[in-house]
Amino acid sequence: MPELSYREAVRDALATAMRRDDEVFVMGEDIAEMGGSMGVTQGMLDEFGPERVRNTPISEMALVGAGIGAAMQGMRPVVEVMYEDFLTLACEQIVNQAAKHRYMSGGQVKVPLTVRTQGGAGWSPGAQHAQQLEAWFVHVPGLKVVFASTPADVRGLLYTSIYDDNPVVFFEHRTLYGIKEEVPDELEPIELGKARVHREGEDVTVVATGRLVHEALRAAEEAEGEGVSVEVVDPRTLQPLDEETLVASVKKTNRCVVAHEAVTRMGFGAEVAAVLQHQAFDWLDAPIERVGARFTPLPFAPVMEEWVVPHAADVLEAIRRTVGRNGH
Amino acid sequence: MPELSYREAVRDALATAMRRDDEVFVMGEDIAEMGGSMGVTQGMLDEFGPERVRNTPISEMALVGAGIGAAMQGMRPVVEVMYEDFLTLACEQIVNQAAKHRYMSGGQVKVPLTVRTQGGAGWSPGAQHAQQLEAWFVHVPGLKVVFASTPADVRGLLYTSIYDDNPVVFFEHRTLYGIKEEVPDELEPIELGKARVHREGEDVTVVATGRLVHEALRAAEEAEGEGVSVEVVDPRTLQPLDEETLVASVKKTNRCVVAHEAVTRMGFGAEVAAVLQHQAFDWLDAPIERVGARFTPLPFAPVMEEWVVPHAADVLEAIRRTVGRNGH
Amino acid sequence: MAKLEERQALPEEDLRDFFREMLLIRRFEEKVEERFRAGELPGFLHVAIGQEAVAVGVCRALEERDVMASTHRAHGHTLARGTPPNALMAELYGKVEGCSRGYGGSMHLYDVERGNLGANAVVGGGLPGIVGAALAFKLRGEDRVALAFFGDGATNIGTFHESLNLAQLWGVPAVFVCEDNHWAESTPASQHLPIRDLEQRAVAYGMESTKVDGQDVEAVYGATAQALEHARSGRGPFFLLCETYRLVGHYVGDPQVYRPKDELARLRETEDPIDKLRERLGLSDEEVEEVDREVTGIVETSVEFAKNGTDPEPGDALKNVYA
Amino acid sequence: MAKLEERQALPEEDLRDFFREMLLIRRFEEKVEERFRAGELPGFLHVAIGQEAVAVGVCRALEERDVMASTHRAHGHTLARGTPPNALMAELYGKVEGCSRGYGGSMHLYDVERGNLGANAVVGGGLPGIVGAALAFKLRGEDRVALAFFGDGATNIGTFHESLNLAQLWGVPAVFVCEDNHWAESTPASQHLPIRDLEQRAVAYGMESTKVDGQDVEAVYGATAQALEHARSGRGPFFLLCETYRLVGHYVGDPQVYRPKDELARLRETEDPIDKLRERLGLSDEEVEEVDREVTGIVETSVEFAKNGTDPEPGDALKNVYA
Ligand SMILES: Cc1ncc(C[n+]2csc(CCOP(=O)(O)OP(=O)(O)O)c2C)c(N)n1
Ligand SMILES: Cc1ncc(C[n+]2csc(CCOP(=O)(O)OP(=O)(O)O)c2C)c(N)n1
Ligand SMILES: [Mg+2]
Ligand SMILES: [Mg+2]
Repeated sequence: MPELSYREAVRDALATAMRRDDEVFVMGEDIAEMGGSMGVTQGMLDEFGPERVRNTPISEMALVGAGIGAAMQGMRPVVEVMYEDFLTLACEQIVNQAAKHRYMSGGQVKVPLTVRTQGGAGWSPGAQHAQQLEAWFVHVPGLKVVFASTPADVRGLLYTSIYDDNPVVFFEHRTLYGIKEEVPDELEPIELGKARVHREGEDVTVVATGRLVHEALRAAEEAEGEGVSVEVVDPRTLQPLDEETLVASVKKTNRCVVAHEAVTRMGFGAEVAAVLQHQAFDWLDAPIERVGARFTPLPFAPVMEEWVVPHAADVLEAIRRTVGRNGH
Repeated sequence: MPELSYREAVRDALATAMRRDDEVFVMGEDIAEMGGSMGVTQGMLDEFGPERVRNTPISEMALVGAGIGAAMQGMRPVVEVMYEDFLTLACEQIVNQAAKHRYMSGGQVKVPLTVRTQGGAGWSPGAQHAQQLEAWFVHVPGLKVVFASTPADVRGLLYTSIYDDNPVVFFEHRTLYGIKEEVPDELEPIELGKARVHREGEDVTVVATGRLVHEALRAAEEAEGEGVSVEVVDPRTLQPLDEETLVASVKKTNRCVVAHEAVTRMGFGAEVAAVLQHQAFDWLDAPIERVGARFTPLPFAPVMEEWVVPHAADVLEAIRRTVGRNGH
Repeated sequence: MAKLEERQALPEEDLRDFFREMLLIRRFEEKVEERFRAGELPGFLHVAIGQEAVAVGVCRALEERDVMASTHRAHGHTLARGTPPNALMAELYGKVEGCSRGYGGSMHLYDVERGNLGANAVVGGGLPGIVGAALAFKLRGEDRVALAFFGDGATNIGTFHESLNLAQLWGVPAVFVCEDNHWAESTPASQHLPIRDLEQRAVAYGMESTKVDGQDVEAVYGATAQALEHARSGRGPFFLLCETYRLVGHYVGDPQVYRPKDELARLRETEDPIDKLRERLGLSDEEVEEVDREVTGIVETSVEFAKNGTDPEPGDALKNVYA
Repeated sequence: MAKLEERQALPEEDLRDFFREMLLIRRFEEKVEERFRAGELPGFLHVAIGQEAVAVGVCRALEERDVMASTHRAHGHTLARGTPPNALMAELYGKVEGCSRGYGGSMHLYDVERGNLGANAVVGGGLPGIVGAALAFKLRGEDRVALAFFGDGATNIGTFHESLNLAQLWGVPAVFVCEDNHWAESTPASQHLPIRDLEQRAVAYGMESTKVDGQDVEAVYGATAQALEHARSGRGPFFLLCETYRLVGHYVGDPQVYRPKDELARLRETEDPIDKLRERLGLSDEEVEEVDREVTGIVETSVEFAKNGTDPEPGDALKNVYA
């Protein structure tokens, strides 16, 4: 099995789809000659040319909207929004148009659009270049939402998203582009709505997304040293959500921590906690602990930024809190 | 005590502030001669003139942004966004600018801006004119979020919001403009971050916002007929959230239902459930039940719309579900 | 406009057909007002009485394979594009037989088979999609044009700017039809536009444009045909400014407190596109009455059809959320 | 530009001061590049080497009571507006002594006392706020102007359109300064603009405009003074187009794979604004070296100052979220 970086894996998913299918094309700011601000599309201009690797003006709303229009004609556009902070400029099109055309038309159209974006702290970009806004889109019926945390996942999930007949908002994490993982020789699509159990355990379930999957795995190892067996589950698709896998895991471990980089308040972890306290109420031996960023915009100074966003140590602490509780 | 409609109460808060203070002005689409699409600002053009009751072009982003700029100069603008669906057009300014200027500048500026908006189903406007998006803004540090459900509340909370030194996103509900309530002779500001207990009860707490406060009160009465004593609490301010009052109530009743009109998935009720299962874990005798709209865009046909959004009957059913559970 | 005058006049037969269509739309809209006042129609309705010549002139110039997107004021566009009055009226009544199966309503009229990609309740909301449709046509080498309607008020929103700019930059076959009725709801152009001549908007993109009398269906048809030709022949998008008049309130039920009463009366006298066409064609009272009887009958039938239509099941609301 | 030539030339003393300021900015930016490469500077940095004449020409024309907003490429604007190099460098090092107290960083430089309302990492993000500041000035009858910097790339975003449109409609005292450096990151104007002459953007709003050689600080100063006068005298906003050149990568560290190598070399030869001013002033090598020594010293000191600055406490992150 070859090893791919997360960056290469994204590129491979795009290129594989584009080779297979003329209806797939990508557009976004600086994705052509420069290969994207994260280098994801490097080399693609050469292979696919400027019509299919479309460099664009700074017009997030119209780009997403143009993607919608092309998608409604049966194409499968992938629009890159350079930073997810800039999704705020395209929300009208994503939320009022892409998510609703099919519904408002009584099923006459499909919108097979993928909006790829990335974000995440850890490099001191300041408050406008690293927000994590995935929770917003989970609140919007008609959208699917994916947040991939590993090279194999990002490859298989992005490919599936491109071929999904619904609009997908696809989140990548800035700090993960360099990580590597073995992936199948041939791209294997990954079904949306299926969680990945990264690590089985008995004492507590950590539901984590994005960068926090890796922090959770680190925390799990440390916890093991303390005699605590941790199961780490990444939902990967936030909408539709694989409630079944999550609930089953918590029914087994009886304890749960939810972890993401977004601020805790009204973050995706709130939904997970609400679902699990409901569906696994009688199985829970302790309150569900939430781990997320502190409730501030992202500060610039590295010492503050580091403290604001969660790391393995925060997950570990939450694990200790939950296993420290007596069951009831 | 005079009786005011919700509509009159909003107007009274605006006018009172504008009479007191030249730094307060309102702007928005069709708020002048027409008095606003909900009639809220009727008569205000005559009293305050076109400079302070500013009719605007259709430019949601620039309006909110202009409000930010004026606020940073020490004025207290109130920007009306006609439907909250159109907040999607102004998100960049609300989320990246208003919420963060103070922080990013290390405390050099204040942004005393109020963004008033309204929404809500029940009149078949279709999918783009009745979404409930308050949850989004609760996820954004730097913003305050208010959702007022009665004339007295909307009057006192709006006034406080105008004089709050932070950006406030202020939600009104379309179907409430006509309801009446006795209000104090003199406008009494209501502190942000304080819940209102509408009705005390022993068996279950219903945390409700907006229109659902009224549905919850109706459900509570019916439940009383069934021998179930219901406490109804409206947080009113979603950020900052009066966790103390909510937690105290649930520690008393041991059961909880959260109800709002927004879709349940990733709605404000998720945050309430996550907080309460954490802080009142040992007191809860049943899972927290969530009541919200079904996971669809709003359909047009009245029979479908009626079925999608929650009513008193849905709250009552949730109450029955939770009291029907054995404690543990 | 110079070029237009060189073109041949339309055959009288076509103009008579336009007349019929415009009157049908008028009677349909009047019926909508009436049924709304009778409390039969749910939701939020905007009629376009006074703007029928734009709807008919533009839509009749489109080829069947072309696509269009409409606005909140969509009934006329939708009928002119060929959606049967029955299907439209059924939609306004929220019935399964409606052109959006009861999911859309007045502000969300779709008829994809007939190239109507949907009305839009968000001002400017449909424009980027039209750029995208046109881009798809261009990428595939299809001989099709995508056309968007929008109002004078919509030229103030960022979506308009980004869409026209992108369309011109990419040279896609799109036509942007501005229905300049001088009002955005209650707000007169003087309060929402910093310029008087909206053709200047196109200058910022280097986009070709024409201004046409939107009350003259023949002129609108001709100008649209030219705009479409421009787009179709690969010369990029086109901005078509139609000067028109809203002879009614912004929404059905609008008391129009903001509008000088005499303005409305005067415009109804001088700017009714149906009167103008009638005069142009020199139609006799009898001829008009005959057409009127026919289209009124069609409209009556559509109400019957709609009322006898099928209500969706409540649970149908869960369908069509995802493909 | 015609009018400008009628104006008196600036006193040589002022131009010498501009020269010093421009060289200070240049040395500061070079130091930023160096310290970034040395791994000392966190975050995301954009320097404006080549664009110093715009920063200095514009900011020096502002009155103390005026306000401005900047972009992601903000160091030059910030220094030219009077923020001490120490405070700026300390910010880039994330120190409490920084002009944003360590909360902002390179893309969020504020100095509100000096009328700098903040740099902005969102393209176009600062423009509406400038309209609002200008509106406040107008409502209060204050004799102040609000000015926004932005790039050629920013003219494609809806925020730009809505902001200029609103400013013109309301006639507020705002000046919009476009730094047209012909690139948006890696994207050349030909790939992001459908027009060649960006002054055409102003036509869509009926806004007065001027184009000026952004490498000629005297011209920039003069044009800005006129623009400010226009705004100040109640004649509404003004669009000032400065043609300039980015003589470096988009961000510090940018390998510029997208840019023809010879373009850069040629521009460095012909379009360096500091060289131009030096020539205009006929400065001797000794004179230049003296200024250089002085400003280089200031920059060195700023690095020392910054390195010796105070790191915030981690928990300080919770401050300043709310007032
Ligand atoms: C983004 C947005 N803002 C506000 C509204 C409310 N609204 C509906 S129609 C309208 C006026 C539109 O004016 P114009 O574009 O000229 O079209 P007209 O109504 O004159 O046909 C407004 C403000 C909306 N639907 N969408
Ligand atoms: C809304 C938004 N989209 C994309 C970006 C990423 N970005 C940062 S600078 C830039 C190019 C800006 O070009 P221009 O306005 O010409 O300014 P310049 O960099 O040339 O000074 C881009 C695309 C951004 N910061 N904001
Ligand atoms: Mg109009
Ligand atoms: Mg540029």
